[in-house]
Amino acid sequence: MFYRETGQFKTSYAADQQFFPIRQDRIGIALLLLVAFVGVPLFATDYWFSAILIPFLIFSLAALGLNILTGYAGQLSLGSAAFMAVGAFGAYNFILRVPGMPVIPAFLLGGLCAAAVGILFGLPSLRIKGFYLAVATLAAQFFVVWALTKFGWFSNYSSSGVITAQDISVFGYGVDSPMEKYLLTLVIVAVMAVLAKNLVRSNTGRSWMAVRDMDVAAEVIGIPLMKTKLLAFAVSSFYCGVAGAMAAYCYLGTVEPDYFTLDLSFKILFMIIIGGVGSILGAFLGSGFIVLLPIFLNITVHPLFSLLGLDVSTAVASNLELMVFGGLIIFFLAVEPHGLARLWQIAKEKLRIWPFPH
Amino acid sequence: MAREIGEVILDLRNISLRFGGVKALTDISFDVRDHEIRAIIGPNGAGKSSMLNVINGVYRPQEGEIIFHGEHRRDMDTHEASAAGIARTFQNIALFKGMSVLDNLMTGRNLKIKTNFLQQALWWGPAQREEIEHRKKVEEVIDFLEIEHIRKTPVGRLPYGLQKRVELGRALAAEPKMLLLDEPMAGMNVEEKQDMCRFVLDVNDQFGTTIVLIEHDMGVVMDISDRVVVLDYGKKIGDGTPDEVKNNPEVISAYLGTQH
Amino acid sequence: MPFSMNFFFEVLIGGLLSGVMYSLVALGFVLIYKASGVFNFAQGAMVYFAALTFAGIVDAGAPLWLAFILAFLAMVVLGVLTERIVLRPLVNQPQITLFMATIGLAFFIEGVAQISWGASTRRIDLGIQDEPIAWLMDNYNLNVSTFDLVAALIAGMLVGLLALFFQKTKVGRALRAVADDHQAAMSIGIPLQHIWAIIWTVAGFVALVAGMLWGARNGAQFALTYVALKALPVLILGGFTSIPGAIVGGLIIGSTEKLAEVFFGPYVGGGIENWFPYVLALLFLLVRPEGLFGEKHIDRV
Amino acid sequence: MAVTPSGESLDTFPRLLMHHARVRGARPAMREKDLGIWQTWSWSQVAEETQAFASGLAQLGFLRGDRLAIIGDNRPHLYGSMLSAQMLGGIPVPMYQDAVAAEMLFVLQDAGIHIAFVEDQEQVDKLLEIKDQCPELLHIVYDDPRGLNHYTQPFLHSFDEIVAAGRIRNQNQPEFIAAEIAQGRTDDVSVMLYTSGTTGKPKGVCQSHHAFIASARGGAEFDGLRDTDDILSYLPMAWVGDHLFSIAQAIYAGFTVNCPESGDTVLTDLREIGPTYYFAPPRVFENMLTQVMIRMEDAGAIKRGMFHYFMDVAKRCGAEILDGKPVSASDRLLYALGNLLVYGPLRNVLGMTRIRVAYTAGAAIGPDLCRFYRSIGINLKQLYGQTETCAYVGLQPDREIKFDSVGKPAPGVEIKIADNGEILVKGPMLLTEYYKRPDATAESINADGYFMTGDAGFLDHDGHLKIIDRAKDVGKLSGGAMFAPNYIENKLKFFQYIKEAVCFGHDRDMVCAFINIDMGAVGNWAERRNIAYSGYTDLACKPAVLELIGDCVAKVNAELAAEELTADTQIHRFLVLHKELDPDDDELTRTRKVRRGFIADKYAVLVEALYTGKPTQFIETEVKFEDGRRGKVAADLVIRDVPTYDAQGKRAA
Repeated sequence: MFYRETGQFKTSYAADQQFFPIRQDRIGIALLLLVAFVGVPLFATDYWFSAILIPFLIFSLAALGLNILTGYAGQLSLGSAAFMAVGAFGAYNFILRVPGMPVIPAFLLGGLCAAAVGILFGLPSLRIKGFYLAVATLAAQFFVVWALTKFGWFSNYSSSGVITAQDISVFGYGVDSPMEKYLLTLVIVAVMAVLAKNLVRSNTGRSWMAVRDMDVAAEVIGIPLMKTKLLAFAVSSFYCGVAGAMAAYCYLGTVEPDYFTLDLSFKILFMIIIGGVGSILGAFLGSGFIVLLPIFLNITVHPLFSLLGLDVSTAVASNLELMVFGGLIIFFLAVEPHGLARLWQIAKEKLRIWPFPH
Repeated sequence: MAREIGEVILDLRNISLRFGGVKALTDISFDVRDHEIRAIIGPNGAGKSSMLNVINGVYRPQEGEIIFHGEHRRDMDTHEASAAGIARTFQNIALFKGMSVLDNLMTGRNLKIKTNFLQQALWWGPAQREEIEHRKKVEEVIDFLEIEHIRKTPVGRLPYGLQKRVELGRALAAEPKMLLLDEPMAGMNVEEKQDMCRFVLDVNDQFGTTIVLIEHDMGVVMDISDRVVVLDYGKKIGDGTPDEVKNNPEVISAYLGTQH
Repeated sequence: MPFSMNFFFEVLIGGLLSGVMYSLVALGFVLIYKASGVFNFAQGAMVYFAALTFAGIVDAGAPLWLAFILAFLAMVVLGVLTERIVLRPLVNQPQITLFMATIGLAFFIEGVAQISWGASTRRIDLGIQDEPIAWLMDNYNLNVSTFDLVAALIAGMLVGLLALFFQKTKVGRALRAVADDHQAAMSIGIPLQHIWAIIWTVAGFVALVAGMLWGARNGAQFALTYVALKALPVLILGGFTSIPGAIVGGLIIGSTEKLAEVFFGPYVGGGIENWFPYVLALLFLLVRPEGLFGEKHIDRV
Repeated sequence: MAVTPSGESLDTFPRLLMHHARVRGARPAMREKDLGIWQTWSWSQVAEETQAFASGLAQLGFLRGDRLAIIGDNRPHLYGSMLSAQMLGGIPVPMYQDAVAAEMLFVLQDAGIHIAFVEDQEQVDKLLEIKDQCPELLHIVYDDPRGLNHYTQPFLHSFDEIVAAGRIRNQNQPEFIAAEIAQGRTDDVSVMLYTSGTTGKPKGVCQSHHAFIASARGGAEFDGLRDTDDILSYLPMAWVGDHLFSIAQAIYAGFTVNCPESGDTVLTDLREIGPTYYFAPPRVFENMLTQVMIRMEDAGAIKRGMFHYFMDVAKRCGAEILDGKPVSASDRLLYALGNLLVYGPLRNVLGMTRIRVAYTAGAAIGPDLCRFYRSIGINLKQLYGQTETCAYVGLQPDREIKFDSVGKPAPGVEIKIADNGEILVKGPMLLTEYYKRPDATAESINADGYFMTGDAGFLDHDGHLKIIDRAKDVGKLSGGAMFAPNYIENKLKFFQYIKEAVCFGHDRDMVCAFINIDMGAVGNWAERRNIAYSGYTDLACKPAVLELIGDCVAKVNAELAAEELTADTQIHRFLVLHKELDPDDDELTRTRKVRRGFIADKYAVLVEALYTGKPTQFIETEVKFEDGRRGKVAADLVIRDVPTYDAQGKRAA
């Protein structure tokens, strides 16, 4: 309805291949960025930053990483949390052990460590597919958490295995308040989302999708399977690693290896299933959904139950959450396997041809 | 200006291929000349697709020798084959279902992409220039195959005949020297077949592409191919011009199903 | 630690016996995988649900036999509902989608189990002594628990029972037909949905037995869901479609993880049985992706 | 006449082109959807390329006064070649691209074509087919080389080859083209357009630069056309309307001509370009409306309800708001809401968001159709003219729209109504002559210098011109009432279910009609009622369809009854034809006008049946298929009686 595309014609391939070929989308995204960078910092409270916005952004980044691997390259992974852990502990150790290590390069180096681990555990993908591969990533999940727990060096021999993120600063500005951390996270996530979009719209992304859709045909047209799959593992783990580092430094402050459990991996998997497999937007939608759902349940279930004269313990609430998560996953897989992103896409298609139905 | 058929560029000698205990191909020799249209025919299960799979390295024969552009080798490798300009289509359409027609065709050009993934992540600059350059080539293929109207449609939504055409397009996008077509006209109606025949002939004619094709429609085979090889139960039973093959008693009996 | 042959055997036997339990869980996977091509990640949650239900009913004062029957009925309901709500809408979806759906199912079942019975650990007492078998202790100085042996026997009987069920009953034969070819199964006049429901029920039964045994050993607790994860490497070793494979795989995983933990673990700080089976499975996959008893799959193009 | 700073007057198209290249050289002159994007030529590029092509043509031996045949779809190179020919003082002769070879033969011979510039292999093949019969045809130049690389004929040249040769020549003789352009005179013939001719052989209408520039200037000033305007050129280049809009006005005002990717993609391309200036014959607007209604039928109940509600609002006040007439505040508010929810999006999906001026001509447009487009905010107007008058006689001024008129006399045009009702016109836009047909020229222009349009009409008291019918087609029923078949046919064609209609009645006691149903609309209607059908003929014979059409005819009768002049010409009987009328079968002209006389002869047996009261009639007809094959279509047609009404709207019979 609000999409008025008449007269938006393209006279060059560059214009045809831009991020948002439709002018209304460009306006929309510009407004969104304006709100995120200016509007939110003006109005949001510390609670909003620390409990909702920062985790939302960080999980979006992790989901983006998993979506690159699972959604675009078609390789199922149950070990996203492990790669986040590598990123977190990697960044911690770089800052700890390299004097004067700036924080953003440390995040990136943490991501690179995760990428290296990702490649290692991605090696089996050359011979195995589908949920067989899930086993390889499970191995990564358990092995990494085990190694980080067992080898004190990683946590600088902290007795509890917990690391405390050092104070950080970017270009001399201290990043202390939740708002500053939010802005740092936002910048990194935005830039990495742009890079991811660039990757998936160029030859790298097409090769991933080719391998995902039909690997034999991909091989026959000259796409090197090994390189393509390992690159997907590397890039995906890099994204998860950076997300892990940011989780440690911008969100949690103190972390232990046991934070990065299989459940966290599942949570990220759920984000992409609900948000949309194979969609950059889906990573954000899924993350937003999963971050907000418990809050939503909290504010709806309690009044609902107390209305019925029932007292809801936190245990029941968290179990309800489990059930809702599980139910939603099944619901989305059955009804809309491409998740919220597809729903948005369908809505957009409808708006573009409004008032016609098809 | 007539099309000139050149030297032998691909020579398969005594190829045998087994899956476990099953013999798919037995001691088959045949050659392909530059610029020709070479048809492989035979009843179902004769080993035709296996033959193509041997040529581009999907299968590796247990015995035999492949001489490609004068180079002797035991077998082909898919990557070497594609790098050497061998492209193909599949009997059961092997398009990338989740991608648009344009993207499918663009994958056909992957071997010609020079930028690395870091440049592609940054996009603006070399990667974009390269992307545009390849887009132009792909658009020419789209124009050639007359599929402008479905350029941005996901291939999964296309009808069968168009999918076949898109798959040919993906192969053509690679600017192949040799094109292997596995039943390009199977399941098409008369009109679609005519179009496909025209495209195959045009490819051969305009770009000088050597074509090896498997086809069931005898009319088509006899019309467009220069030479025909006939397989039956994994063995070669005939080889020659369409007329020679048509009059070969062994071929006739294989097709009519009489006892040997 | 000085290497003692005796100790080695003790660990081995202990490992083999816990391997039997892995086998039992893996069996549930294989049944469902064979019949419907679904890799049921929720098998662990089913074991947990079964154990918790059984323990809960017993705690409420019911005799063991009644608790067993009621818990079994609960598993039947669970199986039928799963078929209706999860499998049917997802029919013809890629395997990987079904797999992810069962992850969702696992979460759902875990939530249901804990809301119904509470999240605390419940003890299960089947009346079997968990004491070393005196005869082995006396003659060979081997510490083998009676309970483990009985559990192994029960598991063995269950496998035998399943084999009979598959070979001798009409339903069993139909199930095997389904495993081979969905079309063929439908042509013999059995609705696919019924077969799936039956299979899920059988898998529920297996989960119940496994849950009772595991629960009696370690208590009916959330950790049971992780047992299911151990079944994954078991299946990779044994092959996804092979019942003997599940048994052998379970024994291998059970014994090697214990041996590795005891003899290799101390050098790296212990706790390696968490990941050892996966790494073992992974290495095995690289050598023989189809598993010990699986069928080799050739991609045709 | 505009004059450049150097004192040169811009009185020929090549001079105008060179002027644009100087003044707005970087602005887009033409675009074409090709290889996925809108390839763009700036004015300076067009000037350079057309000069190169002109030199290349000269190299081939193209001389002053020579005719250049141009055959193909709307392509920038083809448009450019018109200017190339004009630069050399030659005359472009655009021809209908969908004509078969035999039909082209006459024009090629009549115009004495030496060089033909054609689009592609298809056109080359046609010319090769008849080349032996055209000894004067010396060279064929083609634009698209696809499939032509094995053609070895020495007289075949590619566009690129000619342009390359021309560039070299222009380098060596930089003053050549400029000198040629300087030699051009404003009274030179700028183009020859063959009238499709409802009767007899086509005639080449010679129009001078002066005539077309005058028409273009009149139109451009009338509607305020600017160089920022965009037009989508998709109608045949041989048709005078396209020449006026895509060449004369575009080159005069300097706006951008956009060529669609192919005939199949016009609607998509329309949406992409979003022209500001648009032209389409009534049938295009009709089809578009039909499509809108069909597509809305499939919408959900709420959306459909909303659509119809706001369409009613638009019907009530939309056209008035566009015309700036007083409308109540509440209606204005509702209309604004409707604009947000329905009209705006509708204009968008139709590709009409940016349209400032849209014209229709070529046939009468139903008032309701016109009202529909105006009511949703599209400034759709009618114009009137012939090939002989540069399609420029009457124009509807903004805000003075009368749905049943074709507007006021255009600037510079003088209109007179002859005693027999025929419209006579005079002005700068009149043709120079019919090529090699002094007899026809003399016949068409009377002693006072008026061109006889052949249309019957009158000027109303506001000075608006109203067309009744072709002058020679206005007949009389045997009872003496005036019978204007076109008028009735247009009323019938306003129904979405009726595609064509042919009425008979001259010298007879009553009016009867042949109907062609609209396959799309009726097919859709049938599907929604679960009526299965195998094709046009089958569908046309369904009793339910006859019922449907019968209702439409009855409604037309009611309308006819309401007017004194037409009350006696209500349709008494009709039949639905078993095949679609087709230009390939000579039943329609290339511009899709019905050839009533031809049809009456061809289907004499059906006409006979209508008037003798027979309930059914068997008919078999030979048809030409697209691929050139021939076949037969046969059917037993049912003839139905229709109720007629008296002036009070009561059922009379």
